[in-house]
Amino acid sequence: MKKIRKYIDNSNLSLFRSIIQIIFFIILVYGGFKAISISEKIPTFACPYNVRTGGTCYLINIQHQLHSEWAGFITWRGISVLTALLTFIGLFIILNKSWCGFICPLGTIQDWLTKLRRLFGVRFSRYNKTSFKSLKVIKYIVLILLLVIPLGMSNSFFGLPKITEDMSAPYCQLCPARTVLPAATGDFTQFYIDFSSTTTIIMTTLAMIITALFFVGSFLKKRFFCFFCPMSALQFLFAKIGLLRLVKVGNKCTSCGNCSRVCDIGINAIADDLENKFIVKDDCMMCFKCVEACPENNCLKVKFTGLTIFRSTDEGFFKRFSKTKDYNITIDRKLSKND
Amino acid sequence: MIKSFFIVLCITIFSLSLEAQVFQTEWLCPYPQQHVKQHVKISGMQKYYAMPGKYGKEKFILWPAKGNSLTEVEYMDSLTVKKSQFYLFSPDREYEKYSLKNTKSGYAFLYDFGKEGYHNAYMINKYLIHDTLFIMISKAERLSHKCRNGHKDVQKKIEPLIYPNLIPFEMIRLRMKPGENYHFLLESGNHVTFKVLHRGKEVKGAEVTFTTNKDWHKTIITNKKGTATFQVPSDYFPSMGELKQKKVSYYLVKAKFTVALDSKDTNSQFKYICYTCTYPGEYIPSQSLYKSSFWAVIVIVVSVLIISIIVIISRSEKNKILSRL
Amino acid sequence: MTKEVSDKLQELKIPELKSSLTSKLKNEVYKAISEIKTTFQDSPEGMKYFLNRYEDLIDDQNKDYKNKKIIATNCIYVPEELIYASGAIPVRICNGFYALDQAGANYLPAKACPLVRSTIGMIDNNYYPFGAEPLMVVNPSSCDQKKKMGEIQTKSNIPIYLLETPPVKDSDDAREYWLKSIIRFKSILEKTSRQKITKSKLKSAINKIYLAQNEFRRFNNLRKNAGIISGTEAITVINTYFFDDIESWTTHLNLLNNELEKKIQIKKQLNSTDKPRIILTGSPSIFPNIKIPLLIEKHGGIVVNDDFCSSTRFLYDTIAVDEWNMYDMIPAIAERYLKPSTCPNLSPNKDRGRKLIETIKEFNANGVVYQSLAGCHLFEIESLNIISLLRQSGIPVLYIEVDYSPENTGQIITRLEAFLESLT
Amino acid sequence: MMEYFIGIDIGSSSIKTVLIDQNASIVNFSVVPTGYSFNKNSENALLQLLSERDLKISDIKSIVSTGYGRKLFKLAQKNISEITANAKGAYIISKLKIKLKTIINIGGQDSKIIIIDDSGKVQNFFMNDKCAAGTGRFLEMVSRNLEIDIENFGNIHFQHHGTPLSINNTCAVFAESEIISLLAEGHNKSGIISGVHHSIAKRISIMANRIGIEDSVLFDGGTALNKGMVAALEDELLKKIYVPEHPQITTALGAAIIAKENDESN
Repeated sequence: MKKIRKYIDNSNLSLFRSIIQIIFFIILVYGGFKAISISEKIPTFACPYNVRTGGTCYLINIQHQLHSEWAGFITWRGISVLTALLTFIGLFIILNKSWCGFICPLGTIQDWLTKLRRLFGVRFSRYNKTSFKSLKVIKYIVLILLLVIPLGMSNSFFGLPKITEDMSAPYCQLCPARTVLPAATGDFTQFYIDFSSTTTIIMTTLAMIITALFFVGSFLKKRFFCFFCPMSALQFLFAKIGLLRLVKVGNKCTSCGNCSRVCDIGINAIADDLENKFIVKDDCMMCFKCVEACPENNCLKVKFTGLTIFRSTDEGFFKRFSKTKDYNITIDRKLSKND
Repeated sequence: MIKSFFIVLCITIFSLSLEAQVFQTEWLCPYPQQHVKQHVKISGMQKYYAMPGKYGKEKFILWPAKGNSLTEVEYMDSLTVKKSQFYLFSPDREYEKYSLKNTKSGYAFLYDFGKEGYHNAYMINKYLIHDTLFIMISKAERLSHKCRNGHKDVQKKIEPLIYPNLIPFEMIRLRMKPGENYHFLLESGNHVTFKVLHRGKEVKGAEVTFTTNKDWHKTIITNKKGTATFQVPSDYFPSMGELKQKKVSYYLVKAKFTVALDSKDTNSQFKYICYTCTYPGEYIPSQSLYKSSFWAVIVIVVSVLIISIIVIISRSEKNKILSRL
Repeated sequence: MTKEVSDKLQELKIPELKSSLTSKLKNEVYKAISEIKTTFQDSPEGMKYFLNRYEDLIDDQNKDYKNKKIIATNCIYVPEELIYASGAIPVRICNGFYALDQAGANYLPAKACPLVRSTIGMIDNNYYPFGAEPLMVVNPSSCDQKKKMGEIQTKSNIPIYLLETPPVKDSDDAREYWLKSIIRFKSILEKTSRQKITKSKLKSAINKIYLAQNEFRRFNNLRKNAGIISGTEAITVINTYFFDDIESWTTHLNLLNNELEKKIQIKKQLNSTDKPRIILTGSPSIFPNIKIPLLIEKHGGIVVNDDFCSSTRFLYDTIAVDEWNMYDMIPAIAERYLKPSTCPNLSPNKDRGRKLIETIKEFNANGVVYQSLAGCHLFEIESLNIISLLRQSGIPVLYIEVDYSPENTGQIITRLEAFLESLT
Repeated sequence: MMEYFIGIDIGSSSIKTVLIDQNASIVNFSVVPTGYSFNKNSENALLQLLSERDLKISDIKSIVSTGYGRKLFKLAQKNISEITANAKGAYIISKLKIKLKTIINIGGQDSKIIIIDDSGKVQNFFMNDKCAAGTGRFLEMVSRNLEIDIENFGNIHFQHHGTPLSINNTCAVFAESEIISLLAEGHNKSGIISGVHHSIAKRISIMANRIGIEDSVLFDGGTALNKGMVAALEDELLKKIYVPEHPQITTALGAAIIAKENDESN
C-alpha cells in the first residue's frame, strides 16, 4: 500500500490531467458522432449548440426550465426543475470543482492557448490583488442575471413588462462556448450577428465581442474565462459538500508562495490562508497544480470521501521540478516508519 | 362550317370545365378556415392542433380541401368526402382505415401524437372521365416528437415510409443530408427533393409542380431516378422590427403521371390511368435574411484589435520592470 | 616588530598580520575539529569529507578556486541562482572565527554583533575561503549592522554592493521593491562577471540548487531519528555549503545520507536516545563557533534541529516555477528569499514562532535553547515574544547570550546543565 | 539498617555538606570556608561530618556534589547543577509550611531566581553571575570597608530609621568608593548598611521583574542569614519572604535528597 501511495505522490499529475482533458474534450465535443451523451445536466460546458455535443451543459437546462410562469413551478414542471437540479448536484459532488480543472472543454482550450503562448515566450498577465478582488464579483452577477431573466421573460416582475422572447437562454447567447465548441467541430454557423431585432443585435454583437475577449484573454492570462464563469459560481454553492476535497494543514505551511505562483487563476488566498482546512476558494478549479508545487510533506492533500488520494511531498516536488539526468543522484527516499 | 366550329368550342369548354372540375387538386390542408380559427389551438411552430375535448386530448388535424391555389382553399364538405377513402399510418407501419370526423372546424382528419416519427395520412379519390381513370391521392406527413423522449437514433425514425400495395402512386420528400433531425425546419433558399413512386418503383417523366401560398409555381419532370429537386423561394420581406424569425409559409407539391394500360385486359372501361399525388409542407424564411456572418467577423476582428491594444498598454508598466530580463 | 622587519615583510608580500592570523585560524579550526572528533566517537564515515573541507578552507595555497570567478555573499538574502547563472561561484563569508572577530574589532564598536565583526575582519584582511579573492562582495541591507558594514572603509579594494532588502514581507509594495532590487542586482552581476544570464543558464543553476536542497531535505528528515547524527556535526556538514563546490557537496551529502539510512535500518529504533532533544534557535552559530551545540551535546542533550539562517533555513525553501522563462523564474527566485523568510529583520514575524512550534512537534523535541549573539539586537528583541509564545504552548526555553570568545563557557555550562536536568 | 546519603555544595565562599538518612531527615550538616584547595577541604569536611556521628565513608549509600567545584570532587558518584539542587532542597524544606513557587538565592559569586512548578521541578530560572553587584561578594567588600562583621549587619540595619541612603552606583567596585565618600561626609554606618541592602534588593527586584515572580517566595543562600537583607528584599518586592532555618545548606540538602531519590529509583 505504501509503495502505491509513494508512486502516486511522486507522479506528474499535470501530465495525467492533460490526458484526462484531451479524453473528455473528445467525448464532450465530438461525442455526438458516436451518439455518446453523458447526461443532459453536466456541471461543465458541453454546448448543445454544437450538434455533435457529447452531453448538455446544465446552464441551458436551468434557463429553459425557469422560463415558465410561477404557477408552472407547482405542477410537474417544478418537479422536473428539482430533479434536474438534483442530478446536477449529484454529478457535481463526485468530482467537486475539478469538473472545471479536468473536464471542461472550454478550460482545455484555454490551457492549450496558454501552451501556445508559452511557445512564443510571451509573458503571462496576472491580476494584482485589488483588481482580483473587484473582478471576482462578476461571475455572481452573471449567475443571478442568468437565473432572473428567464423568470422575467414569462412573469412580469412588479408590473414591469415581460422581457422579450429574443432573450431566451440569455447566458447561452453570450457564452463563448456557443461559438467556440461548434467551431471545434468545424461548424462555424454560430458566428453571426442577428439583425432581426435590436435585442438580438445587441446580444449577438456582445457574444462576438466576448468570443474575441475569450481568445485574447486566455492567450495572455491563464484560465482567463474561468474567472468570470457563472458555472463556477453555481458550483461553489455546493463545493462544501463535495466528495473530492482539497485540504490544507495550516501549520505545516511555510508560506513560501509556490502554490499561489503556479495557480493558473492566480488565487493568493491559498498561500495566505493558514486557518481553515477546506481551502477551495470560489474561483479554484481544483487542478491540483498547487499540491504538485508544494514542497512540504502533507501540507496540501487531495481527499476523496475522507481518503487521501494525492498529497504534497518534498520527494514528489523534487521529482517533478528537478532534472537528474546528467547527475548520478536519484531522488528517492527509503520508506521510513514515520511516513 | 360555323356549326362544326361551334360544337368543337363547346366540347373544349365542357372538357375544360370538366378538366377544371375534375382537375381541381385535392389535398390535405394543414391550416383551418379563417372563421373556425378559435376552435383550434396553435403551437409555437404554427402547427395546428385540435382542442382537447370530444375526441380526447390534443390531436393533429388536417382538413381535406380542393383548389389549385393555396390562398382560396375550398374545404370539402360532407358530400364530396363520402366517396373518398382515408388511410392513416403510424411510424411503425400500423395501418388503420380511417373515417373523417365532423369537428367544429369542419370535416377533418384527427389523429393522436402517438409514436415518435412521421405519421402518414392519405385520402384517395377516383374519377372516371372518358377513357381515363383519374386517381387523386392526397398525402400528408406529420412529425410527432417530444424532446422529453430523448433524441436517440433519430435518422432511423424519420425515414420516409411508403405503402405500395395500398397506395399505388406516391411521392416522398427525401430527408436532408446530413443531420436532419426532429427539429429540422425547411428554410427558403434550401433545396428540397421529391421522389415519385408508382407501386414502389421510381417513375421517370412524371410532372412535379411546386406551388407556394404566394401562387408561385414551378414544374419539373422527374429524371430517371424519379426525383425532382426544387429550390424553396424566399418570399417574406418584413419591414425592420416586424421580422418573425419563424414565420411559417406553406407549399404544395403535386405530381401527375398518366399510365397507358396495355390492350390485353380490355374488359376495363378505360385505357389510361392518370395518377395525381399532393403533398403539403411548411417552410420558414432563411436565416441569411437576418443573420450575417460577415458582420460577425468584422466585430470579432475589431474587438480583438481594441482589446489587444488596451492589454498591451496596461502591461507596458509591468513590462518596464521585467523588460531587462 | 621593528620597522626594518616590517619593511622586509612588506617586500616579501607576506603581510605580517596575515601570517599570525593564519596560524590563529588554523588552530581555531583544528581545535573545533578535534573537539568534534573526541566528543562524537561513532560519527559516520561520510563526515570526514566535510571536516577536511574546513582544513582546505584556511590554507591559501588550495587550488580549488584558483582561476574561478567568485562572488562573496554576506547573507541568506543574496540569490545564489543568479550568481551561478552568471558563471560565478557564490561564497558566503559570514563566519565564526574568533581571530577574525578580533581583527575586525577596530572597525566596529565593542557592542556590535561578532558575526558582522568577523565578516569585516575577513574583508579587511582579504582572507577569503581558499585564498580566492572575490570580484565583489554582496552585502544585503537586512539587519542594520550588516547594512552599515558596507560603508566601512577597509584596506581591501573589493567593491561592496548593497543589495536592498525590504523591511516588511507581507505588503505588495515590499515584494515589488524586492523584485526591482533583484533585477538591478542581476544587471550588476552581469557587468561584474561579464557574462549574460540567460534562461538556460538560470534553469540549470536552479536545477543544481534543487539537487542540493533535495539532499538537504533527506538529511533533515533523517535527523528526526534522534541520535543518528549529532547536532554539531549536522551544523558543520551544512556550513560547508557556504564555500564548497555545490556538486561535490551534494554528492558527498548523498553518500552521508545513504550511510545514515543504512544505520537506521540496522538500529531499527526510532528515537533511540533518552537524552533530552533540543532545538536551537536565534542568532546563527557558524563553524568554528560551534560552542553552544557542542556544550549541549557534551552535557547530556542532543541538538535535533535548528532554525538558523546559517544551516536549516537557507537551504530549506524551494522554488516552484510554472513556466521556465525569465519572467517567471526571476520573480520566483525573489519570492524564495522573502516570503518564507523568518529573519527577525522583517516585522511582523509571525511565521517564525509558528514554524518553530511545528519543527518542535515534528522532531518531538523536549526543549528549545534560544541563543543570541551579544550585540545582535534583532534576535534579542525578538526573543521576548518567541519565548513567551513557546512558554504559552508549554515548551521549556533557555535564553543564553553568546559571543565568539571561547572563554566564558563556565557560566553557560551551569545554565545548560540546569536546563537539561529540568527536561529529563 | 539505616541508609545515609550526603549532599555536598562546593560554593565559591563556603563548602556546605549535609548528611541525611533514608526518610530525608537531616542527621548532620556543616558549613566550612572553601579556602584554596577546596578538594582537600571538602574531603575533610565530609570526614569531619561523619566522625561526629561516628559513621564511616563506607556506610554512605551515595554522595552527590553540586556547586562550582562539583565536577572536580572525586568522591561524589553524581554531580548536578546547583539550580536543580537548590530547587529540590527549598521545595522539600518548605513543603509543609508554604506552597513554594519562587526561590531567591544570593550566593557568594552569583544570585539566582528559580521558578518551580508545584512538583518541585525547575520551570524557569534567571542567573546573574556576570556582575558582582547583588551578590555576597559585595557585602563582604562593604564589611571590609566598614570593619564590621557580616553577621551583625542584620541588627545594625534596623538601628537606622528613615529612608535608607541611596547608593546609586550599580557596579560593586565603584560603589566601594561611593561608600568611602559617604563615610567621609559623616553618615552613620547603619544608614550605609541599609543603603547597601536596598541597592542589592533593587538589583534582585530588576531580575525578578524580568522573570515574573509568583507568590510564596523563599530566600536562601549565605546572605539570607542577614535579617536586614531579608527586610530590604521584602520592601522592594512587596512580598512576604520565607527564610528557612538554615538557609545556607538548602542546596546541599537538595543534592542529598536527589542522591536518595536516584538511589530509590534505580
